Amino acid sequence: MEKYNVQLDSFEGPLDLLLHLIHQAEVDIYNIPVATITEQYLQYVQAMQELELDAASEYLVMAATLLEIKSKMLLPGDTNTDEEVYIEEEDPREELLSRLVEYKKYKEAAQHLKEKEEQGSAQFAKAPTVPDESSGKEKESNLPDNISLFDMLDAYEKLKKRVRYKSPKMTKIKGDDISMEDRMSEVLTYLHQHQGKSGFFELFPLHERQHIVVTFLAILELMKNRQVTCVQSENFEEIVVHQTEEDLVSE
Amino acid sequence: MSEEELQGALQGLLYVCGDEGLVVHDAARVLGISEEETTQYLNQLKDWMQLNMPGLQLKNYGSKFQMVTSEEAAPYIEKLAEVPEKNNLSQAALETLAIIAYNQPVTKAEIDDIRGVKSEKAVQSLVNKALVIDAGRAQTPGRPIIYQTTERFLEYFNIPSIQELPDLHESIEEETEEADLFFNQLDEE
Amino acid sequence: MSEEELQGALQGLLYVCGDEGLVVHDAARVLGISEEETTQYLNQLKDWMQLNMPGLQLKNYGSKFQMVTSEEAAPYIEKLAEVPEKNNLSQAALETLAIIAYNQPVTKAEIDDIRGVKSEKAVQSLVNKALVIDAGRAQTPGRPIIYQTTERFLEYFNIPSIQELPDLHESIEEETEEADLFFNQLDEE
Repeated sequence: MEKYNVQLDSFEGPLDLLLHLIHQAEVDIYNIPVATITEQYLQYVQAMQELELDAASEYLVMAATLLEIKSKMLLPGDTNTDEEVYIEEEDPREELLSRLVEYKKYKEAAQHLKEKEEQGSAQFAKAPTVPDESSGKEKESNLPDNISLFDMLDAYEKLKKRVRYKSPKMTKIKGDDISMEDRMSEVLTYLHQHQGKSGFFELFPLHERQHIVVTFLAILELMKNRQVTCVQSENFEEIVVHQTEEDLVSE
Repeated sequence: MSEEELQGALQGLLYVCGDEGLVVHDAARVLGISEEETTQYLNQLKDWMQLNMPGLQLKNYGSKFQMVTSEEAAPYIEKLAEVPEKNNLSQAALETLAIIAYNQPVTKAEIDDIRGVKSEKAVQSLVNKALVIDAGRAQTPGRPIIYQTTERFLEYFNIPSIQELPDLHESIEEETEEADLFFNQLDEE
Repeated sequence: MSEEELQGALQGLLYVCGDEGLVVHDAARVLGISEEETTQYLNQLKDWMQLNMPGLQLKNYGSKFQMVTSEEAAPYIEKLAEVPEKNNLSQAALETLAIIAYNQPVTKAEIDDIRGVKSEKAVQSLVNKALVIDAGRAQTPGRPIIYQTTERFLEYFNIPSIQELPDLHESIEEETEEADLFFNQLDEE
């Protein structure tokens, strides 16, 4: 459930979802197995609905397009007995293909811009020095005629990017981000080192909020994957986490 | 940290602090060295700039170091500021104006706080241009003056009303439409 | 004016302009030399700073030069000052921006068409961030608004000019060959 949610949210539209499915199926974009991809596509859209993600109409239009292509491809090529004419006929996938290729170009360009953005976020500049406006009060009430709202927004955006030096400032010490995957394997390693079981609380060595939350999620995920089981002998008793045999086998 | 890294860090710090100046104590904390050492490095940088950067210099006021333009560059800076279109609404004035427009009524202290630098001059120039007006005093301690934009501001930027300023808050969610019926039909195939 | 004086003047001007950036045209006027010469001196200064000032660098985009801190100084600056939250652009905004950058001027309908989704909000947020500007109306039926990128776009992504965006078509051409191959052995499913 969680997994779906994250993934569905990250698509930028039907073309993006299709590219993802094609990539995942490891098939050539120029030779899309329409039946398979359509089926997967519909599953995703259905999942969106179930998760009440409000599948946008664009996704549904694409679903219709896919179904149409699929049915065209199923039609035997016997409407024209003449071989020559048959070859002249368009591949029903062609239009979709060109849209996908076109979209993919810009998706890649967007990725390139993202890298540039990352670089730029480590560069800072000072505020412009305001000149002394001592003379020419009369002139001042005249406004230049080449300044637009856009210039004001531009100035405001620059301001937002600027660092603010207010001394003295307390530095916040931020812990490193811990990923759930790392924490999952750490938990498994710990269990492995302790004859495959551990008290629940032992798995929370650091009393730091983020660490606790991530560890908790990691344990839930391990339970879901059937890599660990949790046993509580009676109410309020400490939970004991066991490494499952399946997991030991798969190691 | 190598000496070059230290000097680089100090150059960067001095530059972003700009007209506010860099307090030695803060620099020392950031670099993880003593205040004496920091002062020593800053003085080294000062000497180096004197020899190698004819347009900029370091000034030392008590516990602060500030990067400033040198006297030789002053005539050119004045000339740059003289350009009418340029001077009339500087970036400083424009960003101050944006802050007032989106937060009005607002005090000078609040503007300074958002900009991170003193905005006295920028506010004054906006008042002189009648884009912004002194709208009385806040009911907070010290009763500071509060500012708001004028009719002329709306006219100048061709905005029907303050409510129609573009939204600064981000939300880039795709527009979604209800289409459950449509989907249910697809499902049958 | 000696070369040293010129460099000094430029250093001073760049410092004063800060994140507003120094427009080559303005610098040329102030110095009383041609824009070509000014650009040349600025590029010289850029190279010199790269070699001699580990903490600062010159950035060149569009018609402007801007003095910024170098990446090496960033960790110290982040420790010293309140660094603005990284408000990175969303994927939708980046894709929309890429489409505008490579096809400008372009209408919203054309953007929607390439992305396969409505891009209304993404376009609006780019306009609010001053990365894209409404550049009038197309001469086509309905006279839709056309959009183009701004100088701030170049600055934000550190691109000297639109011409220097990486070529979009390169990777595609190879793929087209594959496509031709494929179309020759068409009916497979």
